[in-house]
Amino acid sequence: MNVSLVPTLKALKPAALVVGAAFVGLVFGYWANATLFPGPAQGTAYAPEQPINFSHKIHAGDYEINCQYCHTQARRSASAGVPSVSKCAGCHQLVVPERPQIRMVLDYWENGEPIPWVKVHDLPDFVHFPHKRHVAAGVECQTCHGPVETMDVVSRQAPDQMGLCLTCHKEHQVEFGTDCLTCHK
Amino acid sequence: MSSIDRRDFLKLVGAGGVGTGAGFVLRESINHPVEQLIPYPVPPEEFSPGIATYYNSVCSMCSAGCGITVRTREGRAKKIEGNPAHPVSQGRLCAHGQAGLQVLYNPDRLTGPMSRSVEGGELLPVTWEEGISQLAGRLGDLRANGQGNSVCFLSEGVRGHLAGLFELFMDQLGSNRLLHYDFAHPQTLYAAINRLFGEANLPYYDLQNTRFLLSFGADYLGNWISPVHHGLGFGRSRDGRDGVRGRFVQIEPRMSLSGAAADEWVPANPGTEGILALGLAHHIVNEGGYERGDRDAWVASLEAYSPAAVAEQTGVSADTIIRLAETFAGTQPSLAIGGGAAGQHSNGVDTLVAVNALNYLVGNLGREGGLVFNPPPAVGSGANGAQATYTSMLEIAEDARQGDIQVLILNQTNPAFTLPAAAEFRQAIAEVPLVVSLSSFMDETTAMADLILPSHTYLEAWGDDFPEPGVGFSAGAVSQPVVSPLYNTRATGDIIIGLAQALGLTDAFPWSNMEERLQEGWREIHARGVTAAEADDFEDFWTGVVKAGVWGETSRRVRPLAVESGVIESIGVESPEFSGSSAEYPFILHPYLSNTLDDGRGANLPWMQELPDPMTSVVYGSWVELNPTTAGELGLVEGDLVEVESPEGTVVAPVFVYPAIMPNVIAMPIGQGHTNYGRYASDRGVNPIEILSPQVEPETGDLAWAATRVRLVPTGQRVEIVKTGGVSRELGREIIQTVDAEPSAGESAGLSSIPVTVVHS
Amino acid sequence: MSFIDNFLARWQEYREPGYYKEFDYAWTMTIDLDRCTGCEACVTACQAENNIPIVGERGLAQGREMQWMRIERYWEGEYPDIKLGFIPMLCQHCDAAPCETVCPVSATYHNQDGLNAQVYNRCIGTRSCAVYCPYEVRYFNYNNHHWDAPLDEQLNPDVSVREKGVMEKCTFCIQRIRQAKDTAKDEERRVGDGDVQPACVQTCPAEALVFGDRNDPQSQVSQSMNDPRAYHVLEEVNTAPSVVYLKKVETDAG
Amino acid sequence: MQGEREISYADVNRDVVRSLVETGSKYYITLGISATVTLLCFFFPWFYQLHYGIGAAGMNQPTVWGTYLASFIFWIGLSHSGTLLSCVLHLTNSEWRKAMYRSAEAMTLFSLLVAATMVMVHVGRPWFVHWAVPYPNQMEMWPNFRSPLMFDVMAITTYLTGSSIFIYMGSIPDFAAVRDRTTGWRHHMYVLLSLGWRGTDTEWHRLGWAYTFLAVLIIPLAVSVHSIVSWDFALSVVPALHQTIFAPYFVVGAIYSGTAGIVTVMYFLRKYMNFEHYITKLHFDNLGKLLLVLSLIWTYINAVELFTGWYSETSFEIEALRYKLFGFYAPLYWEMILFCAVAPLLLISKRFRTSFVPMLILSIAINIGMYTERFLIVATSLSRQYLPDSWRVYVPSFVEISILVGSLAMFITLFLIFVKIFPSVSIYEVKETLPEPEPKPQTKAGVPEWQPTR
Repeated sequence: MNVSLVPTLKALKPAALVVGAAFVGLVFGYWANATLFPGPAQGTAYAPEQPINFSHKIHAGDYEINCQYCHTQARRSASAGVPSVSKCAGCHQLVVPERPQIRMVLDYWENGEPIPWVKVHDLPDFVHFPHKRHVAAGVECQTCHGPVETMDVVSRQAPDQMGLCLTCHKEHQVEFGTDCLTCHK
Repeated sequence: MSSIDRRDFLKLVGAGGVGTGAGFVLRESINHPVEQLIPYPVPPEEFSPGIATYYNSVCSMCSAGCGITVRTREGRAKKIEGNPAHPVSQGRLCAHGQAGLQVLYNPDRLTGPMSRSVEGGELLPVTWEEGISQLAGRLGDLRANGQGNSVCFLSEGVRGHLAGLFELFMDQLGSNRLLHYDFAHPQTLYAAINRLFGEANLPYYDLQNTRFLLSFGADYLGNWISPVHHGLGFGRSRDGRDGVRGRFVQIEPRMSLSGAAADEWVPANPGTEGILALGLAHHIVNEGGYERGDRDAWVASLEAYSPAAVAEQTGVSADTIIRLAETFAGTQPSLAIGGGAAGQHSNGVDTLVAVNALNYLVGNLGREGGLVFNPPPAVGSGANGAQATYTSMLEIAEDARQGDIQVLILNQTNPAFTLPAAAEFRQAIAEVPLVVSLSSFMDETTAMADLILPSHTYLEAWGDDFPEPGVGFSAGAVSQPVVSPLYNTRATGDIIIGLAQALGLTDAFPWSNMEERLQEGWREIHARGVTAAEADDFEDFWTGVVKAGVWGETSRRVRPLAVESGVIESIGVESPEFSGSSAEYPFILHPYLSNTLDDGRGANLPWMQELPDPMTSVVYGSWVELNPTTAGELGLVEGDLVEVESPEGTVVAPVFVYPAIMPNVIAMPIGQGHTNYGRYASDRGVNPIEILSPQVEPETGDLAWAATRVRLVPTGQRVEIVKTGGVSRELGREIIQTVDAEPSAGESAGLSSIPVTVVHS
Repeated sequence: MSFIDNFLARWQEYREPGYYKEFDYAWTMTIDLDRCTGCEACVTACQAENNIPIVGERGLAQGREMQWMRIERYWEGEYPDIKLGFIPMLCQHCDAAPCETVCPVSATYHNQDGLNAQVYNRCIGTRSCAVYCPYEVRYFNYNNHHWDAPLDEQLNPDVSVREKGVMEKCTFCIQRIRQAKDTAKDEERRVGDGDVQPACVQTCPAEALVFGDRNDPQSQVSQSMNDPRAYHVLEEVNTAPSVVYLKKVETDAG
Repeated sequence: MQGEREISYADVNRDVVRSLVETGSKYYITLGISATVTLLCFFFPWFYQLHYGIGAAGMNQPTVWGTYLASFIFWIGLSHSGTLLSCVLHLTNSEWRKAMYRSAEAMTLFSLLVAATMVMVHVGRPWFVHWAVPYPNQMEMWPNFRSPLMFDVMAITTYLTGSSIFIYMGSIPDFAAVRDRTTGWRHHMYVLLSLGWRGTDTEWHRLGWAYTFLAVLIIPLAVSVHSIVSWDFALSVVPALHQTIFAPYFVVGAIYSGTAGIVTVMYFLRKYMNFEHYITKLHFDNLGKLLLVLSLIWTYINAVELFTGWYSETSFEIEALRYKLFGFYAPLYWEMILFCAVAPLLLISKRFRTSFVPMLILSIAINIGMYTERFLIVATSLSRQYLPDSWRVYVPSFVEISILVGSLAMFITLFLIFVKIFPSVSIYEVKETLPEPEPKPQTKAGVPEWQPTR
């Protein structure tokens, strides 16, 4: 009597190959999408194109402008806030106003329009992250935002994931740092 | 591995391709949309993102005039809270006041001026300039030909400088047809107070310090005059004081919110509250050991009101009458208040005179826990100045039919809804050549307008308010805009000023906007000097008042314990007259202001529609309340549709079997039944006002809206009443536990288990 | 091995139910039924503060109300000597809460402030907590709710808008507590009595509601908890609620 | 001695293999219909519900659990037919088990699968349901191990694993047998399934040993599973649910409905798969006796439940009781009593037990009754809890009913597929009950007749 697996496996080979190919394709497709178009979904290295090629490297890096000079809200409020157009114009009406990119900023300023920046770090709506508390606790901006002062184009360095918050909270023994209601609203 | 032939290869490629696509889509599906960070072109000083800012203002959801504090974030109003500094609300607020946000953010607001190009045509958007000039042109012509008096201005009850502005404007036009119309305005109470004490304004009823309150039909916790302040008073009187617990008695044919809160609810035949009051007076004067100079006069005029006689008229037993009388006289300070349906019968004023006379008899005038007389408001003549009564509204309607009214300007008032069909007001409005509405919403009346100049909501506009009745001393508050206007609307005051300027009345109206007008007005107040907010410089004073949201004068007013001469002789209450014969129409209709929708102005607020009626838990709709025995006799159960038929008309509503209403009375809430008031209110429920018979209270000419007889005709149909409650009986489950009397504070704690943490190990 | 150690450590935690030896703050509310007038100001205040959806007539007809705080009414007696009692019913934040034991994903748990926490984004919607709750104060999102623009402008940014399939309930206005703690931390002090009030307590016209920290014996709430009239609704269920009711006083008016 | 007519080993092989390979158009039609119904009545409504939210069902504020949970318990209950019964009978060496246990175990498998899908239908956010499974994750969150629902997840997965291994192991020799009599893709399939079974003594020895071992293991497991399901309710404080009797109550109810389920399935197998000679009066007779006993126990526990409510003397329990007996759902209650307590008394007569159609009708009636019981447990108690002002009646929506029907169709579909893959009557165990035939030299296939070597 024939109990050998070999003929069976032979017979099943084509089908197996097809399934295998499909699976490989699946993985490849996912990976391709993730690498070619890194979106605001979880994951790092998301660097969207901004309306103006603002370089943190020049401002924060080369000229060593303090983060909170522009992101003034960070130490007062939950949201760090983006500098108002007037703030940009404040300097750049004098500083290199002739450069094309700066020109664009000034155009926004003169038309009284806001600059539609694209969010890089986008926490879900059910998360309560007060910048204020973290700044007060002396947490470096770079801890979550990465070495922004070296970036020409800002990219997300840390995955906006719960694990990140927890690790840090535990590390520093934050008071009730692992209580859900500390961060979830 | 054997060689792969072409077909297999294609298969593999196909499979791989499909897989790739699938993987790609999978990743795409978990990607969420890109969000943006929009900075301010110029950062606003007054607030910063992520931090709440609070503005003080005044609530104008009802006529109480509570002070409010509005929480805003990123320039949007998020929450309305009571202003702790304001003497009326003292940091508290009612459901209606909370819902003010939905007036501001209502999806059905009018977003800009509209005009009917041709008679009966469509309302088409116009610019403000066009709108103003259209109206101003018309007014100008009339004024030029001395026909200024053919302009009629109908407003909701407004106070403070806005009211003054209206008066000034109409004077300039040479018209005396300026009326404030509110369905629920306590017209008869004003008349009674005036007759009894010669006071133009209402006194302050000091619930907070009273020890015994007799309320004749006044739903003081529901919608009577100043619910929030009364609520405060109720609470503090209950257990604000050591060892003293205020007690409350409610006398009314249908248990209201106040009736439920009271210690005792005494059902008395509708319209006989005054007679009952005189019954009490009779006992107090004769057996109560009353010896003031005018005793004989009282005895004489109260002769006919022996408890026995009264009992048989009112349906309240003589013992009860005597018991109440003795407690009322014996517990000092005590307080008797009357209003609501009790004041809206053919004998309304007499009734309220009788009720308030009780306070005189036991000496409750001008003392803590009694009746405190208010100084005149700092600005304006108080609320009753230009208040319209039902009769005066009829006159307007008549004039309109005669063609004596060329222009009718409506401000936030909705007579087409709050006047009975019998008044035929809609038809009258149709006769007016130019109807202008300043309303923020498309309500029944505004829908008939030819020109709509939508005004701001109270959260977008400047204004001020001087609570009437006051709280024993003269107080006021400035209401400031808390958000920038949402739509292309304008503040009512600005519209008037704009009109005046378009008419060339610049010397009478030197101000460019309402804010200036206010500042000028408040300069005078500052000049009077006697203020709580001390400030030498006006600017400081002004900013102080705006910041604090309130201003008050420290001076109180003293008034001798006396009544007008001749009142005592004239005292007496006829038995009420009802329209329709009791044979034909067996039931008395007791309409009452809905606790959630007020007189219908709240019907377009989803929160108010969804707020269960406290007594019945019904939401979204109308109902007819029947006593269980009555329902049993008629074979009706909850949800049966019945025609409520009065001599004037019919409405159809489902039955709700209500345990606390007299068998010969049926009650219906006012507020629903809008035909044209936005998506939340339109075509929902019925409006009992429509079937009210045009019975008036003779002295004031106010509508006796509680004096209609009706009959019930079952339709045989059923509907499911939408309500949140289930079975409203405890079934011995001791959910609401009670104690017989206030236990002395010395006793051991009542909690057998103070909630402490359960520790497991 | 760290995972194993981690697991064992957690296992130890789980062997001990989620109750605390003592609370940091023990937030408590007392409700004086002798003062409550049933005016329902608290209900709307709560709805405004906590982004509680507008369910609509159809939803309510199906019995899907969402108001976290509701007024229950109980008639007593028959006409003419009949009484109506009101009782505000909200999450009792029980210290021995049945709902906390049953949630399979710990979406509801007890936190160090004695709050019965509900983490919306963790909830998978088994609805068992609502079954286990004897007070019927847990409300389920049977569908996504919609605010007609611009009503959504009013939504409170400090409170998340719940999606379909999520259970929600009264949080004692956690966002306000959080805010108060934040301020207190800036001033390097503990949250004082009266620093934080839930929307319902803040608005109650009759001042029937009192809120505070019962760990602080001086606080107003501790005082009124010791009132002889204090009691728990459904005491027999023995859930050790953090909401204390004060009995209604019944005297004949004389 | 099986059946009326002498049947030989050859007949067994032939009949069983026929049941697998020969497929009439009737079968395909039935399969087609049941599959379509599954799609239309189960999946479409479910997708609609996923889109709209649980609001598609009729649940409301106090009654947040509905037919979905009732169906869940029902299917779990039905699952107790096969494996548990099969194990008990295996250990007690009862001959009559052998013809029916395979399909009975299949029922277990499939009803468990359907039950699992009901969980997915029940929860509000099924896309997060994996959070109820303990696995290390970056959120550092574990499920709540105190939760009876958590116990459920564990118990059911274990039971599912256990019973699938059990049924598979029992079928290996049969797969081998079929393997040797089939060709083409079937042959290949059975080659894989039979794991190279040769039928040597060692193999038989190990199989027997492992089989018995598993049987012993599964019995307590099966009992615990439904006790745990009952704790979902009993651990709550809801009046009429918070009862110590619930665990035995559920277990008995489960076996009861399960056995009835077997009767139903047996009937159809016998009728449409031509197993008249294998599934005989004897089986129906024995199952009938079992049903009778179970129905009596079940009735007794019901009575006990009523008395606990009555003696409790609290408004809560009394009201719950009153509502159950005379309230809105009373008709359903009495229907349940009729079907599950009264009707089974007919089983006292042997004539009834041994007549097929009546048995079929009764078994179906019993399962209808048992479903009602599960529904009532949820509906009556939840709509009458502690605070009367929050009471509200619950009526299932169309979606719920359709999904219920759909789940039944899904079960049927799965079973139909099963009978074409698994030998639905155990070849070798049936043979054990037959007399040894003279060894034949050769069969047409040129392969020596396979024989059980004992």
